[in-house]
Amino acid sequence: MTAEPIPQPAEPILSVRDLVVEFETPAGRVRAVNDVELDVRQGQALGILGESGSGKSVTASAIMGLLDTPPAHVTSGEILLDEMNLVGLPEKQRQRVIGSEISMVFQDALTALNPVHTVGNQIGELYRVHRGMSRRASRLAAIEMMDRVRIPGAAGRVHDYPHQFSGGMRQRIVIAMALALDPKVLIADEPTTALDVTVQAQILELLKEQQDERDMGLVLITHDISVVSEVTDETAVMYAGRIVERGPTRDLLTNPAHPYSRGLASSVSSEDLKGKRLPAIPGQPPELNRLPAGCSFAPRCEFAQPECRISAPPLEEVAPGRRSACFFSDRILRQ
Amino acid sequence: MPVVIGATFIIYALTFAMPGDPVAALTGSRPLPASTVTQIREAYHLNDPFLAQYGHYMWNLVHGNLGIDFFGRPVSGLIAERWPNTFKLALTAWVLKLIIGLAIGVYGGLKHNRAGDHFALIFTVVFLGVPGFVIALGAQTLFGVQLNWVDPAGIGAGWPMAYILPALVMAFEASASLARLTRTSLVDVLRTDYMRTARAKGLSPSRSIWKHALRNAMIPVVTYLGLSLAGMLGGAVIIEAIFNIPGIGQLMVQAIHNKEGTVVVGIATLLVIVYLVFNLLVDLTYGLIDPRVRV
Amino acid sequence: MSVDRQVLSGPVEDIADEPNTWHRIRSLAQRPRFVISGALVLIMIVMAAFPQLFAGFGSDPNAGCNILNTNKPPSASHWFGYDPQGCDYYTNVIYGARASIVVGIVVTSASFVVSAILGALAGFYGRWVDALISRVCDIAFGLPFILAAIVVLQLFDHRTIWTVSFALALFHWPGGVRYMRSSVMTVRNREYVQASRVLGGSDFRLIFSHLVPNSLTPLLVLQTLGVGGVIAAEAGLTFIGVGLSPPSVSWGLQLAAARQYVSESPHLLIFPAIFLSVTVLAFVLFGEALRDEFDPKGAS
Amino acid sequence: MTNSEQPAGPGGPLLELDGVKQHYPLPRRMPFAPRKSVRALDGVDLTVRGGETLGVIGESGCGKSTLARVIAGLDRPTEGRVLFRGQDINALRGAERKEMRRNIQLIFQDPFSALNPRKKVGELVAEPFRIHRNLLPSGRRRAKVAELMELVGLKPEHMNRYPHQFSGGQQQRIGIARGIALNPDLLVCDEAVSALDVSVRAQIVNLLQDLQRELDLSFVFIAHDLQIVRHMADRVATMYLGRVVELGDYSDVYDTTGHPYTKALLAAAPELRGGPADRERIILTGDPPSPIDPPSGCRFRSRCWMAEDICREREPELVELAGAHVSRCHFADTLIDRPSL
Amino acid sequence: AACSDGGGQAGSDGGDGTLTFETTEPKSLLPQKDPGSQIAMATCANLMEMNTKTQKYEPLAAKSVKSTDAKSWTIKLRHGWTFQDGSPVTASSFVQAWNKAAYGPNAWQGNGMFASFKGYDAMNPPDGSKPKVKKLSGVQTSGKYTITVTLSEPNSDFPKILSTNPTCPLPKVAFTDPKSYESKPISNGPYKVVSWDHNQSVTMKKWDGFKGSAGFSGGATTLVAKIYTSPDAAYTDMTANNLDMMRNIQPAMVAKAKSQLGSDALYKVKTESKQNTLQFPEYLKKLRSPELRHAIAMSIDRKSIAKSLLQGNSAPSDSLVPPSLGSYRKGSCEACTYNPTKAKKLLKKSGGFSGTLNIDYNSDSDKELVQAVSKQIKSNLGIKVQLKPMLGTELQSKRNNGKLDGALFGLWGWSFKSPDQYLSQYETNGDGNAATGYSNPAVDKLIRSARGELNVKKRNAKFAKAEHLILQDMPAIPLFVPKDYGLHSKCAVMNDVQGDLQFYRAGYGC
Ligand SMILES: Nc1ncnc2c1ncn2[C@@H]1O[C@H](COP(=O)(O)OP(=O)(O)OP(=O)(O)O)[C@@H](O)[C@H]1O
Ligand SMILES: Nc1ncnc2c1ncn2[C@@H]1O[C@H](COP(=O)(O)OP(=O)(O)OP(=O)(O)O)[C@@H](O)[C@H]1O
Ligand SMILES: [Mg+2]
Ligand SMILES: [Mg+2]
Ligand code: NI
Repeated sequence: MTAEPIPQPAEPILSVRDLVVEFETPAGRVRAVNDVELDVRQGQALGILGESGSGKSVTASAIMGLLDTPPAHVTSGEILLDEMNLVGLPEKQRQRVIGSEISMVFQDALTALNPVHTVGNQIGELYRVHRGMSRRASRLAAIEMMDRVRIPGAAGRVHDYPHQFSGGMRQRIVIAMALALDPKVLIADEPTTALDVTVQAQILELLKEQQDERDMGLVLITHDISVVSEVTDETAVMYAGRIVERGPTRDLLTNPAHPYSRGLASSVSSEDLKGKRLPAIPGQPPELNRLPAGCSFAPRCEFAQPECRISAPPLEEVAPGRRSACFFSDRILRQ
Repeated sequence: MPVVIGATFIIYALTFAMPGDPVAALTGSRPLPASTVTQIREAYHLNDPFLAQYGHYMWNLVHGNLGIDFFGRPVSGLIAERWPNTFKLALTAWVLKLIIGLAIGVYGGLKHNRAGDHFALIFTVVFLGVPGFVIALGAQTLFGVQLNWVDPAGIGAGWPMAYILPALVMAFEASASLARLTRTSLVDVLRTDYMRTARAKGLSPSRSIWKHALRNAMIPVVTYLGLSLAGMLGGAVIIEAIFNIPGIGQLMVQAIHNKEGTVVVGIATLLVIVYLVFNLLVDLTYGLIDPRVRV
Repeated sequence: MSVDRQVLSGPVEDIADEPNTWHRIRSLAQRPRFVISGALVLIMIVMAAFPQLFAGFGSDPNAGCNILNTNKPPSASHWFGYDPQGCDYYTNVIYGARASIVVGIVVTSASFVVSAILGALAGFYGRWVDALISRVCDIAFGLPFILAAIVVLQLFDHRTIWTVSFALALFHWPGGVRYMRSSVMTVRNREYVQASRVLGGSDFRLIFSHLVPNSLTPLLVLQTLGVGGVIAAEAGLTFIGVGLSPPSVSWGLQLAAARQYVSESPHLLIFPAIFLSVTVLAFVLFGEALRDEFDPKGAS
Repeated sequence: MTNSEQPAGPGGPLLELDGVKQHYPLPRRMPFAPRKSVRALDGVDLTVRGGETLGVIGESGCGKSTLARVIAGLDRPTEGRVLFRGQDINALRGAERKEMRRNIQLIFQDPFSALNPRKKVGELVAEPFRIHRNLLPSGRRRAKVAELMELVGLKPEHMNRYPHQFSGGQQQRIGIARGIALNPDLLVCDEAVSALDVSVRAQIVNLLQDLQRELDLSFVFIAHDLQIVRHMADRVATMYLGRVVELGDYSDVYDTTGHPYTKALLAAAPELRGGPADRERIILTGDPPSPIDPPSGCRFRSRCWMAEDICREREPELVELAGAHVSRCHFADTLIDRPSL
Repeated sequence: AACSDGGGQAGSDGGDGTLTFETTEPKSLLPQKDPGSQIAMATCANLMEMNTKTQKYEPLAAKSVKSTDAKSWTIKLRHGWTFQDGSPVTASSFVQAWNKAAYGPNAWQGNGMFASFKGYDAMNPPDGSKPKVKKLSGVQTSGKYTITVTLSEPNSDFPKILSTNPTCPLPKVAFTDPKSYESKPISNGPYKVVSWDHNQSVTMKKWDGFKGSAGFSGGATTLVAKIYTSPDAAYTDMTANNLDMMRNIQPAMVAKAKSQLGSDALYKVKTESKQNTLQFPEYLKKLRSPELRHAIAMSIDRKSIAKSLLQGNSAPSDSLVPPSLGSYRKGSCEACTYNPTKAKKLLKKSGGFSGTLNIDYNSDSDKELVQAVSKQIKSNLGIKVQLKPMLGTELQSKRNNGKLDGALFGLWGWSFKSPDQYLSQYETNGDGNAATGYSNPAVDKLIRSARGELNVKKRNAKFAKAEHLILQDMPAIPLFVPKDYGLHSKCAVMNDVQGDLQFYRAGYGC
């Protein structure tokens, strides 16, 4: 579906600039998100790819303003939603935006729903709080929303509790909640990781379909390359709190410009590799409180040169629409 | 049922094993005349072997007869006279404790690891650490004698005035554990994903706490609450003494002092049953607030 | 067994420093709760073990008394004043720590062990073992504590801190069993327990090597919260006349005796009450700190 | 090699499952109500040959983990037998049972939760030798632990650390070290790599393959990730609602799929499609039926797009398609004939 | 000020003549069943009573109580007295009540008061068998208003016995409908029971039909016995102006009351009627040596304890009877003077003491005092002393069954003022003898003859002689004579009758 080159719409609805998030820990301050920049455009899906701990969820939470301060601090950067800077927005105003203009789907649907309230109540709450609807009206709206995410017999199930639904159904309900108020941007943080293949396919289908239907921006966070390639138009790869590469999904996955993206893309097994060793990125991701100086990927990088250990390469344009943070992007692209 | 039988059996055995001779305690300085002793021992089956005594007691019990004390007063009457007092006291204390403990616990949980939390901790621990009678006497002197807001002793004023002070003291003493439990539970709940969801829905903090956090936080607390009411019903001896509330606790202590087996076992059986009933209520409440355990 | 190094798919990065002593001390310092409460508990324990270190007026709280000094208020030379027997109250309060703290610790640890074991058995085996243990607990819950204590205490000729501890411990454990049982039931199905079983580990091993250590924390917190209650229960026994008796000294005895002098000689009440409260506070804080400490993740 | 037993001949059956059923009774809803049970496994026949890797796929709740537990002897099947080298593992007692334990090991999905968080890694890796005391003099234990840790790519110096101080991949290595410590013949990997990051997953997969080669291990490899299963497995079994519905060489199952369910699974996995247009998407509708009351006849019929009346009436047998490739579908032949549906 | 604003309904309000006093929940309102009951005292007019004004025993319901040999007594009743329901008080009202109380199997608490009556043994066979007779053979009526009583042995205290609760009369209804009678008794005394609110209060009203003189009654028109489970609670109520009278208050409370309520609120009982002793059971061989007992007696610094711990609210005792009794002779207990050096010497002479001296006592009694005494013994004699507090039941059964394991710390008081009430403890099988089991034929003889002596002087001399003999063996060490205090509000004017503080006798002063 992303085969055609995308005509670039001028203005992104959500754009993140130079976002830095730090955590207070017993071992000192750690920088979990470092100078992150992202753009989400209307009707487009942005994938964020990266290993566990690379800062994907923190970025998402920072956008939604869900980080607990302390220990988290957004030390710099701006998050522009339709020109409105969410960083430093007064609490009341933020509450108005969160959940309606921009909303989020979490990884674990089992725990993301409150076990003691009916699902209808939980969806309807949004209408009551943000739209001031009556109990009755909000229930009807909830039923409609459940219908939209294709929960069979929605009217009969509004009064059920989350534990009465299967995992896939719960994820649908979470999605229904996120879509209830027609947000401009939907952030989905690993929405399918906890689900098995068949259900995963259903959910991805649903997300994609809803995105198209509503023409909203979608941020899809995952560490699953195939999911990214399936759903998204653009991809950002994160490593140790930084965006190391950005670009149109197709290009980025077929011809990565950063050694890390390259490692990721090639470590996926394919039929040809049967019986052979998989190409793996050696080593372990670094811990945030002891990031190596310079490029944080350098210790695992086959291209690393002494200079990589001295200064961190900036995220620069390496090809039209492609940005990468590596001194050797050109060389890698050419290979 | 097995619990009731087991408990009465053990209690009966314990009373049987208690030091002293109940008949000897009936008199003052002069031993009772031998014939009197014989008479009493026969009337109360005190000469029978233990199992026979117990069997006799249980036989009467299933026939609704709790026996009589050494002064010929029916035990059921003694208990019936005092039970309402104890019940009023314990229930009032329990409700107050609920309010105080939950308030402090919720406050501490919300201010987790910040100054407010520490303050709540110290507040509760002071009540845990200072002996109950000190607080009771202090409150009695201050509110009963100095300020004269309530009668310092006795239940002449009836509910609620006569019960409010002792109940408050009991409540404060007992609220510490509740507060700690609530706090821990709330801290756990606040960390859950669905609380994050609530915030992601753009709910105000107060709404997300009232609507989403509290009910979940109460789930582990309910068990404790139910059992603590059962405990309060049996465990207010010192408070009853200080505030001169004629209740079960006092009766029990007196009966133990006089080694009046029938009274002791009667009360204890009642308490065991109460305990079981509350256990049941807890289970029901559990189902009420946690849909996951509903059948 | 010989396998080439090539099995390794890459070098393994060093991930964390060895937790050396210095590191530990430094991380301790970052937890003032632990340090303060730990220090307090330690002081209390030392006080219980070696009261003569603290008591300035002789090594016997009953010596050097003068009946003519009854209840004299605190003064420069006798900070805490005198007790009704005309003994230095400071010495008495210090010595009182022994009985109270021994009772507190012995009862708590005894019931800790019992409830840990019973709770673990009930939680692990379930079915009739669970039913049996739970019913026994229910019965023990329903028993009037005073009655039971009286009966148990009369088994002994002399009432010492040990017999009092024994009697209290006998009826203190059932509460813990419940906690332990439910936390064992959650841990029972954890994979590391299964993992050990796959290796052929015996039930004994599963319970004591894996289940118990991982489910103790809630019990630990409960029990440290209960230390104060136990110390108070000792006082309560004294109050109804079946606890310790003089010349033993304990905070419980002191508080019970102080009751009738509250308005005349408040110092009799204040000092043991302060000590008792501080001890309870220390134990509660210590329990919470211990929980953090025992949580292997807490350190990172 | 410390293995005292005769290694099984290549290709000979190491493990056999013979009509294994595992039913978990449910608590009664009402007193005296009929007792229901979850039919987690409902008649499974499988064999694992020495040195081979059997892949098991299927959606959540189909009984994969139960299968792993039954094989590892954690659960005693309600019916049927699990034969290890011809011996029913649940009939063994005492020393023999212990010996069986030694030979079948299980590696869990979540590496962290499979490690006791309160034990140091050294202790954890040494635990097998504590349980099987006679295998190794206690003096040699430390050296052996160091050797094992090196074998799986960990530094022996890290023995004194706690599991949480390792990354997920490293934790899984610890689990593997424990699993191979006793030199087993069969390693059951229940989603052993599912929780790991892509880059680390490749490392662990490589490690497992290396170990298999070096130590002559057989694997039962359970995974969601169809791509990894294809990479690892010699043969693949598809499970649905407690039953094996298709079994065959990996290439047969993946390429000439003989069961609509397998087909749907493969179609749902984006990674196998290579590109959006490569394979048709079959999105299965609805949830799998409850294993408490499975549908009559063919269990898959409620979600099958090919279902006909016969599916309701009669449960299909495992029919041989080609060689060892079997499928439990009335229309298996038609499916094979039209590889792309 | 109790006159200002009373608290609850039972409070003491100015002008209406209501007085409240402290009591525990009565086991029974029958005087025979609860001999110490203040409520029974208020409602019953006995044959003899102490007159508040004269402080002498005077006939009340009786016209006269006479004997020539102290053995057979003739009691003449006043005519025209009635019970509160109007039924007449006759000889049989008394005799029937006595027979019922003296009949062992009824197990009435007042049973012991009839022990000196002829025929008591037949109604209470010592072997424990069921008695065959239901009547005291020594009690006869002649006509409606005359009772003759024959005692088994002469006893000049007999008229005093007639002032105690167990000898109260009972009306017919008490026998025909005992159950309802017990909850609302009808008697012949100055007050009548109006209501009994269980565990809270018993309300009594002044009875107009009472025919006794002012010296036999009090000033309150309404008397309310408020029920407390502990004296502390009563005290608190006192400080809150909700209670008018308390008695038998503990030494520590005396000090407290002085500062909190002012010394005006304290009423000091004029006659000391109680005594603390340390008693030695004769069956304990270890403690048998008189020298040892003397040594112990000497080792106790009674003066200091009395002054400091007891704050002067007790006096050191130097006799086996309190000083208020006629037989008292100052310093009759020579070993009761504090002399640690001599005590040590005596101890040595007695062969020393190894092992532990146990002191058994009721855990409800004054712990601090026992502890102080034990400390004195311990530090001045250098022997091990172990305190053994026990519950009442345990202590009493041990005492009555001869199972004590050490010295017994006890408090003794009289039922009526007579040396006999104290010295009978040392008479074989006498009242209170169970504690020590002390038995000395010479003493028995002296006491018996003193009892039969009608001449007061001679009688006292005989008792004194007996005391002298007893003290040589020292079965009990005199310790203290506590001063008895009552507490009262401004409205209550307390007075005691020869050491007995009876609430119903209080005057109303508002
Ligand atoms: N409350 C916190 N305190 C300290 N560090 C934190 C906190 N929350 C997150 N971090 C750190 O921030 C880093 C980024 O975490 P994040 O959850 O964003 O990772 P992720 O990319 O979403 O990983 P995953 O794929 O596992 O979800 C991690 O190293 C984590 O340790
Ligand atoms: N101890 C048990 N008691 C009752 N039911 C059980 C038990 N263990 C498993 N089940 C049920 O058996 C069925 C199969 O479970 P199993 O864990 O084997 O599935 P799975 O294929 O491993 O799923 P997943 O992919 O989610 O791990 C499920 O419906 C599960 O709920
Ligand atoms: Mg994440
Ligand atoms: Mg599984
Ligand atoms: Ni007045």
